[in-house]
Amino acid sequence: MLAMTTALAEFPALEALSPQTLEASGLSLARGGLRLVEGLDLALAPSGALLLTGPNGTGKTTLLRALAGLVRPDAGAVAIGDQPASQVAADTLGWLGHADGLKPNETLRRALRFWADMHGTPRTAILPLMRVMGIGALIDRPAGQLSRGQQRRAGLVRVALANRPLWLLDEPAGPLDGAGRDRLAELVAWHRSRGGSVIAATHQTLDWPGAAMLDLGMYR
Amino acid sequence: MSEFFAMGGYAAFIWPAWGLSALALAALVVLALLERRAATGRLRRLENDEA
Amino acid sequence: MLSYFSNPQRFDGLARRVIPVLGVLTVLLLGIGIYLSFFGSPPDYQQGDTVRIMYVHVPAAYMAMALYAALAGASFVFFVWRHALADAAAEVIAPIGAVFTVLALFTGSLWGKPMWGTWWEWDARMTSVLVLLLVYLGYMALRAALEDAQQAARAGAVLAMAGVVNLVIVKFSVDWWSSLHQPASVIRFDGPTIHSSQLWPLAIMALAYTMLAAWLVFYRLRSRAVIQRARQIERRKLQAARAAQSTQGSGA
Amino acid sequence: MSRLGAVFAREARLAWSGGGGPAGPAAFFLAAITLAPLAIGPSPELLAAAGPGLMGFAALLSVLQSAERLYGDDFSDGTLDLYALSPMGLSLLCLAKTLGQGIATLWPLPVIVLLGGLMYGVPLQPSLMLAAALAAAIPALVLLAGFAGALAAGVRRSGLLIALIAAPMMVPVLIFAAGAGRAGFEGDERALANLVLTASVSLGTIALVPFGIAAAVRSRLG
Repeated sequence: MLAMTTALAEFPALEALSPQTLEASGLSLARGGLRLVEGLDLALAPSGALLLTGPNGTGKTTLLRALAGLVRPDAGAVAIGDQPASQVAADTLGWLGHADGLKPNETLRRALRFWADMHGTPRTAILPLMRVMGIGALIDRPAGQLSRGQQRRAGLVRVALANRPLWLLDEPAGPLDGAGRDRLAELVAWHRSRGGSVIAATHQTLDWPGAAMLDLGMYR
Repeated sequence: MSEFFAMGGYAAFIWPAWGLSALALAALVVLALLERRAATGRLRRLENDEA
Repeated sequence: MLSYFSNPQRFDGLARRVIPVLGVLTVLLLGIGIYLSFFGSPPDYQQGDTVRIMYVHVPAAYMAMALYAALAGASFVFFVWRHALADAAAEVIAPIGAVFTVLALFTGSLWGKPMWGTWWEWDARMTSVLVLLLVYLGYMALRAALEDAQQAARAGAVLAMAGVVNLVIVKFSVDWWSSLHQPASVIRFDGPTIHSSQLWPLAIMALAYTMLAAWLVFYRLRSRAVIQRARQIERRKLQAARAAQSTQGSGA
Repeated sequence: MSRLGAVFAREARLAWSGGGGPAGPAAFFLAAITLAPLAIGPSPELLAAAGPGLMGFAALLSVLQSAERLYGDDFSDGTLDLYALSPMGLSLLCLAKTLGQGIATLWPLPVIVLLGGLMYGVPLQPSLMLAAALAAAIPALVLLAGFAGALAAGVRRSGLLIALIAAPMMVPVLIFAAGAGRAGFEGDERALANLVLTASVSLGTIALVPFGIAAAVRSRLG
């Protein structure tokens, strides 16, 4: 089962999260005129986890982007707490898209410092989180010189640095190796232990304890 | 009749101006009609395949 | 009212009745306009017969601007209320507006040659119409460059609305610019004063152009509705084929 | 306020280290100034009269030349998603970002204009006026290039599309900035008026265009 390679104590002490519920009702999404999802309801309580599965092109990414307020759904609404998602997204969401949002010629130190400052998280939390994801030694390496897996781990560190209760992760484990997936599981466990919740679109099986599953193939 | 076409000596400007306008407006109409015919043809072909 | 016509079937019903009416009006008004332009009004005491070019130039320039205003209005409606019909209208209007702009430029040049002696006079109005043409081309190029129809619609709407603000500032700056080479104090000669007998052909032709533009827009909107239906069938066939292929795959 | 500064500094640093910083636009501007007389002809009076306007136009082209990098990379590497979801308002963020990159890459242009003034035989006073007008115009030029860049982000070879979209919008600031230089050269007392108009257009774009850029970004992220 999950080997707790790093004790929980390794995680930095961040400001407490304000847990949020996420609720989508009667959601219908289309892309390029193609109906993807019709009448979808979804709810996520604090400390909850939800895995979105289904073959390619069934709308996992579009659904995540609609939950984040980046895409306006054709019908239905997304609410975080009791407010529309698009209004409170900045204060409640940690986002990891397909791309990691790293600049090739910018070192991880500078990039993560920038994002820590933007979210008001102390810079002292950067290195511990990088060690949790096993990339502590790469802090002064420009992102362009990292492997896809290492960039993905850096992206996950950025999400953790944002210190927001609701994580939306698009294929978080995509380029990760076995060790990477274990560290991702630990990060998510730590996040959920603080009252945070997570929704992840994924192809691989992620054995996150107690995670609900939602197969989008059924919602066509 | 011919002095009408002379247009007070400005025939070389007036008739091209009107001719060009007629040509442009006619082209707009014809292109719209062609666009419509192509669209309906395409739809009819698809509906026949569907049936 | 707006949401009433956003439903495709209702719009089709409206368009089907409006198009023939507009067609008849266009033909009628053009007939009267042409008659008045050549037989119903005297040559101008200053320009002689070249004033007859004004009867095609001014309506074209007016339509070029009116259609851009319509394009920007439709874009605003789409941007705020997300009506697919408003986006379709904006997309359909653009090329028509561009053709009227080019027509205005050519007829303007043909009118300018006898009056000012040059094929192109960099005066404030003509220069603004030229910039308007660039705005039309920019809008159409942006929509063509974006494959995703949804993004093309939204980005196009943002550009069209920005274009309105820009054209107002351009008009001022071009007026300022064209007055630079003359001392500002001289009152610019502002083209022929319109004699009442010249007003009728001009007004009738402008109305005829407006009816024609409306006919073109409604007619092309109906064609687009047909194209949308065809695309839906094609997409359904594509989806069915992909589903059949994946069940076959998993079944084996 | 620190977030505004953080974005400005990051984007300025990225422009400096990533895209070669000011080298691109400066080299393009120098090339344009060098080639133009070869096309116009060597006669001193013509060059001096055409100099200010020509340099204003070359500066506009230099801004357009580097416009693709303003939002193109951020669109493809996922940064725009993060900026749209950041706790800072997107339009304020786009203002800081665009000005950050713009100033980091375009600051040499007014300096080169002084050099160009000498080459074209434009006296020092009008050259200074043109340099001032160009410096006043840069915020407007780069914000409008940013707006066009955000609309065309992610399009292959979007440089041409950005130029076509931005050109009509740059007409007013080009007229006033080049007008200041030209009026300065002709000793026309409206040189200062042109300079003030250039500055006012820039202030207007700083106030309005960021909202356009934010709307453009959101339209492309959806």
